[in-house]
Amino acid sequence: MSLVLTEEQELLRDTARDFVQENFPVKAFRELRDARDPDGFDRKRWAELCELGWAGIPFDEAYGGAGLGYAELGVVLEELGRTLAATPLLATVALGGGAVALAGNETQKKEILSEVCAGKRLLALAFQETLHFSPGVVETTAVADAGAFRLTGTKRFVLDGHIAHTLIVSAKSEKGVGLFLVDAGAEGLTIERTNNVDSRNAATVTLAGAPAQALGDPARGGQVLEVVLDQGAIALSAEMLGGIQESFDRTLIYLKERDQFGAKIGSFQALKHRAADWFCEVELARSIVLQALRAVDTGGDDVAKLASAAKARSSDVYLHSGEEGVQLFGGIGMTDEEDIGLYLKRARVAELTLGDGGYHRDRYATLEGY
Amino acid sequence: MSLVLTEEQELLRDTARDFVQENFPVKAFRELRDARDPDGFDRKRWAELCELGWAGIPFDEAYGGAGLGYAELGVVLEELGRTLAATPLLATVALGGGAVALAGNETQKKEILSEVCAGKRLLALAFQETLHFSPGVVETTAVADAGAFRLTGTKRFVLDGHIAHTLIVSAKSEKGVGLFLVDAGAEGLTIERTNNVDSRNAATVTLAGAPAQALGDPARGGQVLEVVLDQGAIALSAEMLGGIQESFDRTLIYLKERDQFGAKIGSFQALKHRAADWFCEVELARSIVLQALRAVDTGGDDVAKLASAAKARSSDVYLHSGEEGVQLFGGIGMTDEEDIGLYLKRARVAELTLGDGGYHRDRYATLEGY
Amino acid sequence: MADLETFRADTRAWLEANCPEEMRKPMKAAGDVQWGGRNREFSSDEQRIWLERMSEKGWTVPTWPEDCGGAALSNAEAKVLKQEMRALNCRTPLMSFGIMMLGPVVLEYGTEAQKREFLPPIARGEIRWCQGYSEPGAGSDLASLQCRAARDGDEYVVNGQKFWTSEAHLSDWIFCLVRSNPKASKHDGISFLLIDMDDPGVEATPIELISGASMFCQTFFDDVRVPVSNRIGDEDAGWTIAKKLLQHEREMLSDPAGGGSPTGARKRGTLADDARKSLGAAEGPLPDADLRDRIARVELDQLCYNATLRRSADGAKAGRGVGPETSMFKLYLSELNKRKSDLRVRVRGVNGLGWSGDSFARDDLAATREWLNSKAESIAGGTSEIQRNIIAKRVLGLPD
Amino acid sequence: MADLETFRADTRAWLEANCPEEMRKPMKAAGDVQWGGRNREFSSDEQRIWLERMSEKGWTVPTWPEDCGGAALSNAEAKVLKQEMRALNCRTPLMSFGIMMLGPVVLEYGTEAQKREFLPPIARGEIRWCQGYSEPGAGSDLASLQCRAARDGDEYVVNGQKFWTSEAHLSDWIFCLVRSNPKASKHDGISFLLIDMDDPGVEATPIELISGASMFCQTFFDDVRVPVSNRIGDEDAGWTIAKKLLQHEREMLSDPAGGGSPTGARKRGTLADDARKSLGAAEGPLPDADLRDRIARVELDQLCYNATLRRSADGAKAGRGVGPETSMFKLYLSELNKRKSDLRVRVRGVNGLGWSGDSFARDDLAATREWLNSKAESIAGGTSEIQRNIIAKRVLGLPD
Repeated sequence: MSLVLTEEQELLRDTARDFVQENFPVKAFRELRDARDPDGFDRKRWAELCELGWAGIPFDEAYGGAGLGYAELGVVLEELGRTLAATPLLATVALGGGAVALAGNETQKKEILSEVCAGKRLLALAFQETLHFSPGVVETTAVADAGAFRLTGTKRFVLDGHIAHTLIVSAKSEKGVGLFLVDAGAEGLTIERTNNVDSRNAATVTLAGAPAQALGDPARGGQVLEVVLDQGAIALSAEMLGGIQESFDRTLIYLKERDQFGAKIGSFQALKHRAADWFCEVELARSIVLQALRAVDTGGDDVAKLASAAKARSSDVYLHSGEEGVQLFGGIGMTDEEDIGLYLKRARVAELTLGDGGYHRDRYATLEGY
Repeated sequence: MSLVLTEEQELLRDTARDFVQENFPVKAFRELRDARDPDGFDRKRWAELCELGWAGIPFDEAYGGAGLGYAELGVVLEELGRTLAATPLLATVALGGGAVALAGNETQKKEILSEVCAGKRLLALAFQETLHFSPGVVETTAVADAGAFRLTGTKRFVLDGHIAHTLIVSAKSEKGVGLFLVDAGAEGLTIERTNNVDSRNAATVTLAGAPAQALGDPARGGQVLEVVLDQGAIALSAEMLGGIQESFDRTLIYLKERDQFGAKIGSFQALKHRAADWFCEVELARSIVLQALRAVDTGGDDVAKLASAAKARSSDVYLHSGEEGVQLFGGIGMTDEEDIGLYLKRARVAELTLGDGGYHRDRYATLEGY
Repeated sequence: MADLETFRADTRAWLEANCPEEMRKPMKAAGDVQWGGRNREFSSDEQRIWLERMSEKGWTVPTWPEDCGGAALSNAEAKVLKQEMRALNCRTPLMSFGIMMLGPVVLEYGTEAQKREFLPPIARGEIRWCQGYSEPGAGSDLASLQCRAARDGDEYVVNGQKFWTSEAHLSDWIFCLVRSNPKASKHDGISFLLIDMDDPGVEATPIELISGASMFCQTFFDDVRVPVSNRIGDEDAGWTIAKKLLQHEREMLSDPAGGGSPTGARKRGTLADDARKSLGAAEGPLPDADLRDRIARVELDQLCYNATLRRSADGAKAGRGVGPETSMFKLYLSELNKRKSDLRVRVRGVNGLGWSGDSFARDDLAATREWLNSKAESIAGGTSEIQRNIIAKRVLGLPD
Repeated sequence: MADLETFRADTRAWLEANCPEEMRKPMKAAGDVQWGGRNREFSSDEQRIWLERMSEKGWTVPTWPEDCGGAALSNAEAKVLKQEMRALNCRTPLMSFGIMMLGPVVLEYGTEAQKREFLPPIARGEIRWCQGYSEPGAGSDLASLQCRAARDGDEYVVNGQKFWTSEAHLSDWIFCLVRSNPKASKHDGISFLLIDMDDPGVEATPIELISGASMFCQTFFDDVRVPVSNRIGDEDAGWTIAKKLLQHEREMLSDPAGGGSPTGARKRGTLADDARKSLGAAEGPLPDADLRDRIARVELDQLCYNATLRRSADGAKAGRGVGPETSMFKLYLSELNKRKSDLRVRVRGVNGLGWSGDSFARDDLAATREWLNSKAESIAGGTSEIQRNIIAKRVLGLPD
């Protein structure tokens, strides 16, 4: 698969860019934030986004999806990342939808994915229990109860947890680690939204004997989870790539506009060299993210390694981009009024979401056997 | 203890600088190297150095020493480091002499240290068995034999091993890890000099039942060794500081002299900023080395931490200095004729000697309990 | 020396007798720091009494002359006072830009009349000052400032705006760099003016920072009339004063014990403790090797930095100047503090991502905000880039 | 396409029939690479035969015109030839600066007479060329070169010296940038001359490098007389050619499959394997966390770099140019290769510190030497600093 966009993908990118710039500009994100919107996203605009079919990009046409792949999902996520758009796309499509597509039985897929594609159902993947990303730790229990299960435990940092209609929860039953469907209104379920520094949605989810259905085979959840988290990390990296590119582009413009000492600050060689090194990092991040997205679609056995490579890279480069951006904007960059700081905040949260650079370098080494 | 030199120490530094520049210029080091000198150091000049009393700086006046401390030894080592002087000072005084002073009984101290101070005996500490610095590993055995011991095992990277009159060897006896004196001419002892990239002296030492005397209490060698290696690391850091300062100073001069594009290359802002950051690193290295040297003299309980701090710093900064130096000298820096490359080579070997940055950061964390 | 020991004993006795018990306990809230000013409020009676007693004694500004509100102490005596206050854990009775920044300038460049007019109210905490240097278009290149002071008889008419005027909305007066001569070269047309913020035409609007804090303002001047007698130093000679102030500010910012670095000053659990807690790890090496190495690096850097500070202090004692190496301290410390603040967030895992709300502990939220605030360290008081320029030129002597 | 498949079949048949068995085995020693030249030696009969057969066929320079020693293959055909040679593991019969660097220049800028004079001997490996660009005073600022070519009728009289003339002591001819007009501005007075190194007044002295190798020379010219007919391109118009050559060199150096990067090309045990061996570690995570992280970083960087190369190639296929991004590849790869070479030493522990002698394994010694050689990667072919300048200006459009 080529690492440049096909004509169809370019068309999708152009459409996406227009739509996102129009409907999800940074200004819209600021409005949501400043209004302390209880949803944390814009339902009307999300509906419009779903009308474009984006929520169904990677899903089978049988479920109302577009039958496309991560290459296309990545195109859209990158554009959304450019404007810091707060949408449930990552949580509902890549994480939740991904889990259903991989683990669900036919009935579950039909029911849930159709509603996801139609923009009628939001999902959240509740898997993390520790403060540091460590997906192997599953203490939440699932006890069989009359053909169904009851779940008890606490999940942290559940992306879009408080707006999801359905939670997909990892838990340990007698058969091992499984994934379970929990209805947002279920008894014994408490969902507390957390206000994070990037003003996106996450929640702490507490389950006290909450009723649940197994998603597919309750013995296969551990394996599925690993694949879903890899795909999720790749999708998130695509979104981060948008933020990386945008913060770089904006800083570059500023370097060309800002006068100090009678010259554009972009004419100072020390800043030029930093910009040149930064440019290399942006380009390398783009390459590995594109390769990882395509690997999901071709289903090669290198997806795990590429997921770690892409997430490690985008984590480090995004944080660097936020930091360099604020520093080079100088005092202006420290003000809330200037957008560049928003990218720094998003970079921080995105870095820790689904594993930071340190985690993924460690994992890469493990996958490589050293 | 003040972190600046006292008047006496300044006087010592001035004397040392004059003596070293006169007797151990880089040119002299090159001559030794190019002549493939079998000793690897200049016996005549070493004798002159000993006449100045340098080999006895940290030892008690009772043994003919100067009764000074590591602060003074550091002053001298820094000057020697500036010109890459190849002398047995580190191996004989800091490592070997340090071990004797700490572990030896009165008779041993009197006999050995008097000869060290007089420049009549060279020592080497043979402790390392692994390729990576890991002083806890001692597989060499010491078997009691008629009031003495017989040693069997292999020691690597023994500094000045092939010129030492007496080897101080770590080995495991029934009583634990001890230090043992082995005569250079002992039966069962093979010493093979290795030609290292910095053209200094090191050797592989093989012991096949070589006769040995215990240095002090054969049960306390492990503890003594740790202290000696810390003192050695601090002394080596002082020598490295000289190399760091010299490579920085030489590069700074070059930046002010070299014309390209109609200007001194030192006027290019990107290089200025790198020089400024490098300067900070040099200053920080100097501070921690001075503090560590003084800590040995005051005998505080922070010597181990400061040893790791100083060695980690000087390892990283020296390598950086060699690399920046070669890069900023450009093509000229790649030629053997230009001295700057010699500092890069010494930086590499000094880095791995007695533990590199990674080792000492790990150890510092361990000492701090995390 | 005997005199100094007498002074020490007297000082201790006075402090023991006069410093209220309450004022010897660690501060608990931001309001426990007294900044003075027309609208000053005291968090307690003890705080008020303590300030009154200290200022009456001239010890809020101990080295200033007596007719300026000080006690005319020698530097040695002032040091003893500081030591004794520390020994008894006495709180600083008054903090202010007036004491730290403006006072030294007025003492050096002001007329006798100016000293007697402006300094005593500072010493008594009656007037709170803020600084007006930067402008939106004049950051690193401060000398390009445009805020205009046109001479009109015995007055200047000031028009323009200042950026980063710290706590301007809480201050009474502002000391400003203004352009008094637009025709002169950029360094030669600047004057140093003192302006009452109650004057018509002055308006301060807080700036919201990325951390959510708003301790800085944008301050606007619209035909503000300022008497010529409020100018410190000669007309058009303000740049000399500005340079002095900047150097002074750099020194403050590079001293972790000073007010400049909240990151360095605040005491909390160590990074390793926080990491161990959030990792749920038992004793022994932290299980996250990356985090462990980051902590060790930052701690070793801090150790080396502290050693360098100590070496510099020892050097000063031994009679060797400090000079432009200050830029080195400012540069290194601000970059180090940024890394430390980053790490303070990182060791908390997702608990370090909070912005507000009860789901996060206060410490966690403070760490996040502080991380964002720390980004200003390498910008305010001369960016790291400016410090590198200064080091290259003034310390290393590299050519232009 | 059908034609191309016929060509492929024919090519394979010819290669199978004509490439000696010995020439299909991996090279063992440096001498197995044939560089040609008047004094060329063959390490085996097979090597000689293979070169003769290939050059007779025009396949040492397959795309060159037939009267220049080539086979006038299309690019598509040349690619097929390459693929088929690789499929059969055929060795490259001839490597040379004549083929890689000079040939393209003569083909683009040379006269018909020059092409027929200089190119066929290159194609047959009879003349070995070296390059003469840099001078001791002209490194990064190549255009400041001083080597003088004074016109004297139909000849130039050349005086001066060149630095970094690769393998000049083994070469027959040198292609040089010389200053033909000292009065013109620095870029406008340079010409491109071909000089026979057997001419009186030419002397090449090997330069010893920090790695101990001496593949470069300092070459001196003392009143060397060069016919004007040996000038490629117009008088004083040599800088155009130089820029082309430099761009070409950067591309070569940024392609890990090319001849530019021995570090990237040579195949050995992986870093992790070497580390495991030298640490004496069993399976599982390497016990040295620092080393393990360094290896992962370098491997991930390489992965990302390779992806970028692939993306660029895919972009070229899709009809998007490469352009000055070449500087990005050159910059990133040389810095990466330096780190990789450093690590290759580091994983060996003290075995990585050897310079010579039997106490070290050959691989260990090679790693040390290569580490030192790798320092040239960010200097030769335009330093990393120059590449950053180019990226800032040409790619990012930052102002002067």
